Amino acid sequence: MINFLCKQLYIIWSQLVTLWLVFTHIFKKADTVEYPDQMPYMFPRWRGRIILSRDPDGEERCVACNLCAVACPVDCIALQKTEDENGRWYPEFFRINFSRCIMCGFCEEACPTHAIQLTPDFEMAEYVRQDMVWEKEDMLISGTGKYHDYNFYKIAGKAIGGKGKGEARNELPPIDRRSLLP
Amino acid sequence: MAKITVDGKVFEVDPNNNLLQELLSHKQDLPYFCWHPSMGSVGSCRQCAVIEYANDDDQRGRQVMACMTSPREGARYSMDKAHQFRAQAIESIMTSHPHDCPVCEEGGECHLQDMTVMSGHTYRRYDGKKSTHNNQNLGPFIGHEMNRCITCYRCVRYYKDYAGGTDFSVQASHNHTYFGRFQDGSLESEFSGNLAEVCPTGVFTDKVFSKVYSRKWDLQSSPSVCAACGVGCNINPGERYGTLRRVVNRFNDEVNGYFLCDKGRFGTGYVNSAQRISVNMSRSAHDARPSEITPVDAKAKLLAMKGNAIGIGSPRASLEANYALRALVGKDNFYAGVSDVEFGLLNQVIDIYQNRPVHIASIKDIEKCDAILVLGEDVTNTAARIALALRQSVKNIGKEMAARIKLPMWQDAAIRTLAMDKKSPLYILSSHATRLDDIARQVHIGSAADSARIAFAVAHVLDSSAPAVTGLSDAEMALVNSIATDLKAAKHPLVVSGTSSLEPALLNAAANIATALGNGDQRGNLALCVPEANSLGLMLLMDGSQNSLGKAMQSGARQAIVLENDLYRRAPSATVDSFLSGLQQLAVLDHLQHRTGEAANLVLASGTFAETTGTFVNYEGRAQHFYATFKPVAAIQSSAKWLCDSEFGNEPRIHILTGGAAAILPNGYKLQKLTPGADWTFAGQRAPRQHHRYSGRTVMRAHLNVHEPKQEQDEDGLMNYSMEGVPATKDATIFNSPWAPGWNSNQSLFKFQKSAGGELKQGSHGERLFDENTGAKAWYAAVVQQAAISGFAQFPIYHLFGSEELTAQSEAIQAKATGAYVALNPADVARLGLGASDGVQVQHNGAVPYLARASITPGTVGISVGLHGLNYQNMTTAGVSLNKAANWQNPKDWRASNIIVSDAGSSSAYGRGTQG
Amino acid sequence: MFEFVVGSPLNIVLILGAVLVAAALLIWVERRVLGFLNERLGPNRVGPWGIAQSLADVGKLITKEDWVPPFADKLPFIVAPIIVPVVMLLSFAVIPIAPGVGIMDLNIGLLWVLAMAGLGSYSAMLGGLASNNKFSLLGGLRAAGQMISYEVFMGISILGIVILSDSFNLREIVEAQHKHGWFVFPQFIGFIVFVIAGLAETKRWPFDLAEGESEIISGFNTEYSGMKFGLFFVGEYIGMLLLSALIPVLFFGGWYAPFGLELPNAIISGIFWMCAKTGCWIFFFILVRAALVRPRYDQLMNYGWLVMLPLSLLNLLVTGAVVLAQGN
Amino acid sequence: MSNLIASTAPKARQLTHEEIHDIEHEKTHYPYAQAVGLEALKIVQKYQGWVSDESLLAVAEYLKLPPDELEGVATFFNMIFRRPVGKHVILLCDSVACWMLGCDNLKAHISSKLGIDYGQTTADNQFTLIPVPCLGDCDKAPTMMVGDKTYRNLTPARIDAILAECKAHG
Repeated sequence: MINFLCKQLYIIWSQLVTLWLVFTHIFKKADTVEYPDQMPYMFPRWRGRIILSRDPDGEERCVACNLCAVACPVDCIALQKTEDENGRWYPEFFRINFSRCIMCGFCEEACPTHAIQLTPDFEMAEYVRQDMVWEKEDMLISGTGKYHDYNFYKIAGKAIGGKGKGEARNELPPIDRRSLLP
Repeated sequence: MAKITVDGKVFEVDPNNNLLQELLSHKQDLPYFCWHPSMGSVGSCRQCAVIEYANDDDQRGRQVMACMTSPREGARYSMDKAHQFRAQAIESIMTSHPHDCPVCEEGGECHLQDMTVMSGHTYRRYDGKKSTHNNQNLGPFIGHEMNRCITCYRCVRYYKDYAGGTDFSVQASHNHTYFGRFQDGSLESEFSGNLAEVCPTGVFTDKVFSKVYSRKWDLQSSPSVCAACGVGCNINPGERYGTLRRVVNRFNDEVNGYFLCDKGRFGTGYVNSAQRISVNMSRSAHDARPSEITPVDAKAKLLAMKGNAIGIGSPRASLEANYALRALVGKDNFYAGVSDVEFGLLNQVIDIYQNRPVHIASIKDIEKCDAILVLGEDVTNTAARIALALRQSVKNIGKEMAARIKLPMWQDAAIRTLAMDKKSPLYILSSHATRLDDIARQVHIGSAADSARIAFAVAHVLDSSAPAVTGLSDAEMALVNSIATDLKAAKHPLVVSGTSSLEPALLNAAANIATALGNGDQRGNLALCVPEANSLGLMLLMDGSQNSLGKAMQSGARQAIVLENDLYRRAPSATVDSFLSGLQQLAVLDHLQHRTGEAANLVLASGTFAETTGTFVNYEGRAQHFYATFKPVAAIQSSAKWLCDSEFGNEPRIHILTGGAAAILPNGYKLQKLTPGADWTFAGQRAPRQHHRYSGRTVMRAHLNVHEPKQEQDEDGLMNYSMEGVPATKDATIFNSPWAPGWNSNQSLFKFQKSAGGELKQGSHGERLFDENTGAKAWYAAVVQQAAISGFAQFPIYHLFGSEELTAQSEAIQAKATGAYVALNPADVARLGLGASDGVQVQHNGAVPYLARASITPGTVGISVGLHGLNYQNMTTAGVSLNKAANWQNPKDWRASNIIVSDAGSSSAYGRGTQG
Repeated sequence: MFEFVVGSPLNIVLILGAVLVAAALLIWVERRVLGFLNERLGPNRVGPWGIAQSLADVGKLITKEDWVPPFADKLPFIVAPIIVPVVMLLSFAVIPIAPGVGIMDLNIGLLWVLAMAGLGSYSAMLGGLASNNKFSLLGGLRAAGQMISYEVFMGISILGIVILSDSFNLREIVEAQHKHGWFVFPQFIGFIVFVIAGLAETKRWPFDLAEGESEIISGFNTEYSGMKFGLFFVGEYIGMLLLSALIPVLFFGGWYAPFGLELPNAIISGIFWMCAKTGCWIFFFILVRAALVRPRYDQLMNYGWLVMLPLSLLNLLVTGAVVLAQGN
Repeated sequence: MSNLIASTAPKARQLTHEEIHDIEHEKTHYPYAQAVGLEALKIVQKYQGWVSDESLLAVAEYLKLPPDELEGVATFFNMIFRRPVGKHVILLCDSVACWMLGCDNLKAHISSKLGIDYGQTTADNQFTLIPVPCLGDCDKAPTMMVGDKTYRNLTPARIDAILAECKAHG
């Protein structure tokens, strides 16, 4: 009985402490900021609006490998591969349905060429849902985004215009199978 | 059976097989590259290493390659202990592998990717320079990216040793090793497309697919059957964004096994063609302006013709579509949409299959045969997959020799070395040199009638009760005797013939030989090639009726429904013209616009094989079911659905029509076994057409409307147009794209087979409609009709690329095809006074270019069939007169370089034989 | 007529207006204070400091579609939201604000308040039942059970005051406190029970089980939207205002200033102190909302019948005994 | 089998009578044309110095072998030259024994004297320098071969003499 009463008293005490603690918070500075009067600093790795970047030579980085599309948990990326006359792959179209996108960043993780990147821009509300469907033209930026030096085709063995066989990083010149040398 | 222990687990294995194959049969994940179920072992890639222990006390063991090891009874092996070796082996293989998986067509279904992960080599330590290679242009079908090569030698073993190609080899040595041609140029083999599937990585890729590339997991696919010829290979078409992207092989033990021909693989471009009929059109009179009508109106107009119209069926439409037409117009008004000659020939094929004691040879049977006679059929061009099978059957002599010295059958290199260029006997009787001549023991060039007489004589020699032939020359009798001797000596003799030579006596003679080869319970093997995917299905639906196309044209009908058919390819142009102009109402259902369609008042857009579900009956009477791969635009429907009367219900499902056809066909009940039933589900769900990794569902159509539509429904049942359901691995008939955890490439197939390389767990797809006749031997009279010839005697020449109506409309095929031409002996060329760039005026037809071929008998002319510029149906049996064409200029589509023949340059090809 | 006499039209208009304005303002005050308590800013965009937020809300609610679900019982569905603001306003009639400031000087004022509060439960009950929705039904049932139960202890808890002041008239109760000192001291238990029961009666946090958005969406008002929902909302705030005004009247000396901090004018002083005391209680209720967690429904009922009822009865018993003893 | 109309690819040349004679002679030793292929290439190299595309096609045509297969043989064997070589082919051994005894210095010497690196031919078409893994004369290393003759225990001075001799005779 004493125990019970003690317990009850403790419960009441704890409620009062709670009230007091919460009350003290009224004198603390607000943690929130007055967006949009006061723009918050967004970290570079913030997962916001998706862009497609270009390599240091100014060419589209996307090689239409479809890995972002398959990594996407909400299946909101669709693209079609095509290639130029020199064998360079690029997307014929690249479409993201941002009304489905959950900004998880898996596409960026999956991208082998650093083409698709998430940016700190999070302000992408639209009045019409159809406007949330973005095509390549809407997403392609003129810069390299977060990764400045990477150039997939400079490393990959595939020959493209301006880079023949054996001219990629760490490659020997193409073998002449009729060579006199053993 | 032997018991072995692998890592403590006990397996029952076949000691006659190699250890790798047996472990795979037990669904163990043992990496490999160079081994292929169809090509045996050579032990070159060092990936399937295992440890073999000498006895129970042996703790160290020794490393062996599983593919080169015969399992010993009671032996102990370890896969785990060799894991590190395999990882190192693949690491060295990968040192020069280019960093280009994202831009590789193989990525995502790459055996090398799978094996690299499986072997545990996940991090590249080598940072030295990579060796590189220049690529070759291998023509319109196959792309080449030599940097990716891991020198497993599968390509050259397939292309040269398996498919008999000669223009491809392995060159140089060590890290210079190069797989390619002597010079850049189109691969000549008709089976080059399989390189893309055989290559475990991305050296050889499907160039046609690459233009519209999608990853394997993004392709919506369904089990299907090739519609390009009468062989009925099982294929697996893949669709994305509403267009057909590619075709890959679908394993069927009994039919195509692991390989397809290039026509089947690359010939489906017409499905996406800009010439597709994609709206339904109607007009009041022949010369009025057509206007687009809704599907509902179109169907109403079509069904309004019921009772007044005759129906002309199609050998390239499904059994169901033909049946629906027959049900609509009635049996008496249903006519076969094949030429009158072909009508007779096909009826004859059915008669032989039903009434002669022969064994109808499937491709699997053909590959087992050890003595073959090819009668007047250019199989490479009319039924290519059979030609590939024949190339295997001539290797059986090597297997026999190997068996004699107890060499295991999987010792590929050893058996080849043992046999050298010895081949099982193959005789070819043909009107011109064919692509199989290089493996033939003897080739006889002569008219189809000549060949028939020789063949009748062979039958008589084999069985004296068969009718005899008189008047053969000594040389011909010598040939007859050697054929008969070889066929008689063989364990599995085979006769291959077909309808393409248009000679009825040839079929009779083939039947007589096959009958004569029968001995007790064993029956002679006979394979009769038919021209189109459903030629036999259509003829079986005729149910004995003699309604040929000629009869249809004389029937005086005022209304006609033409199902998937261009009548100008079936009958002389003048006859068709007068028939069509006599019609008041002509309805044409087809995929592509053609001359018959242009004359129609009502044109209905009908779905191709890729958009419809149905059944084809192949050359051996095997009914095979195919499923629509994707749903076309609303205006396009399957012919069967267009023709469905309300008596099949308002929303008829295809199995109702299949059931209707089953009531007519012999052994029709077997059609019900083709599917697990229209309302089949597994765990309450249908099978999915899409891979479980299918991407882009919520955005594919978002540019049109962000609000996603309901998933497409397949009213025919069994399969969903979605990812929902249990992957179609539970039933062979709905087995599409093979995939197993860790096995993303087509090599995962062994997980679904009873034993690696063997039958699918669920059995083989397809039901043979003809029972084997067990009656007494009966003979066809040795009568060969020969009309009096004036001018040149003509014979048809077929082309794999171009002769078939639909595939000829595919871009990839057109790159390998040519326009129409005639082929003449050089002597005749001189006699006609033809210069190098002159044309030939063909009687009843236009002027065409010519080709001089040494193998053609002087006085005869080979006339291309189906190629643009000539109508073979216009020819008469009374011979053809040829003249030099005036003011001739070769047409643009004349590309002689695409014509690959085996007799170029040889001065005389008469009886040309290779050393046996 | 326009004098500060209880019941004069001036009084009626001013009090009615003040209550409505205060209730509307409360919506903003509560959100703002809650914001501060949560280290947020709260609504601050409309007008200076966001003071016009309630206007914006009202504008929004009024312009919303006046939607009645097709499956609802029309008449009770429409009547239900009207009940609660009306009865709460009627309760305000007897609240004494200052000498001469008030609408009614009823001799059974306390009973009137209890009666009106009892009627208020019909609002939630009818709304919940008429909505024809499982969640609303649950909410309605909870509201009815909770309000009727706590009404009992609420009534009993203030009987001690009636005994002490010998009157049901609220003005007389205030006057009695002026004479004897604040009733909160002799009636501490009654005060505690009254505050808790009052919270439950107005369905305020932490006793908002009738809405319980984490379980039953929004309880009895799930199906409500637009101004009908707004009426529930306003009713609730008037209820809160009423409770906050009633507590000073009953326990803290009403309009009389504490510690002799009387302002010169009796009326102004009365209004000021009444408002100040009411404001303190309003703040307290907001603090409770920010700090305390919602009990389970069974806990609520157990607490009511097993703790509050005995406690209030004990309080009554002791008060009665003491008064009897003193009187004798 | 071949394409009827050849593209820009090289055309077969006519084999000389000597070549045909020698090939016919070799044919009598082997049962299959395939096996004669390597010998025929060696014969052509003997007369032509190296195997050009035209020569290779000629052999292929003569033996009725696919050129692709012959190319496989020709490129596999290092001593079949598929590129033009000088009059004298210097095969300098660079395997272990020769390497230990300083073949690198000899190579530098030859290179500086003739101005050619491995695989190159002098401007006057006299010499081609090719490394070879082993000449089987390790006990007399370093060694090299010029034409058919093997030279042992080489020194820069000896090499000068050998080269001069070759030049004089060639």
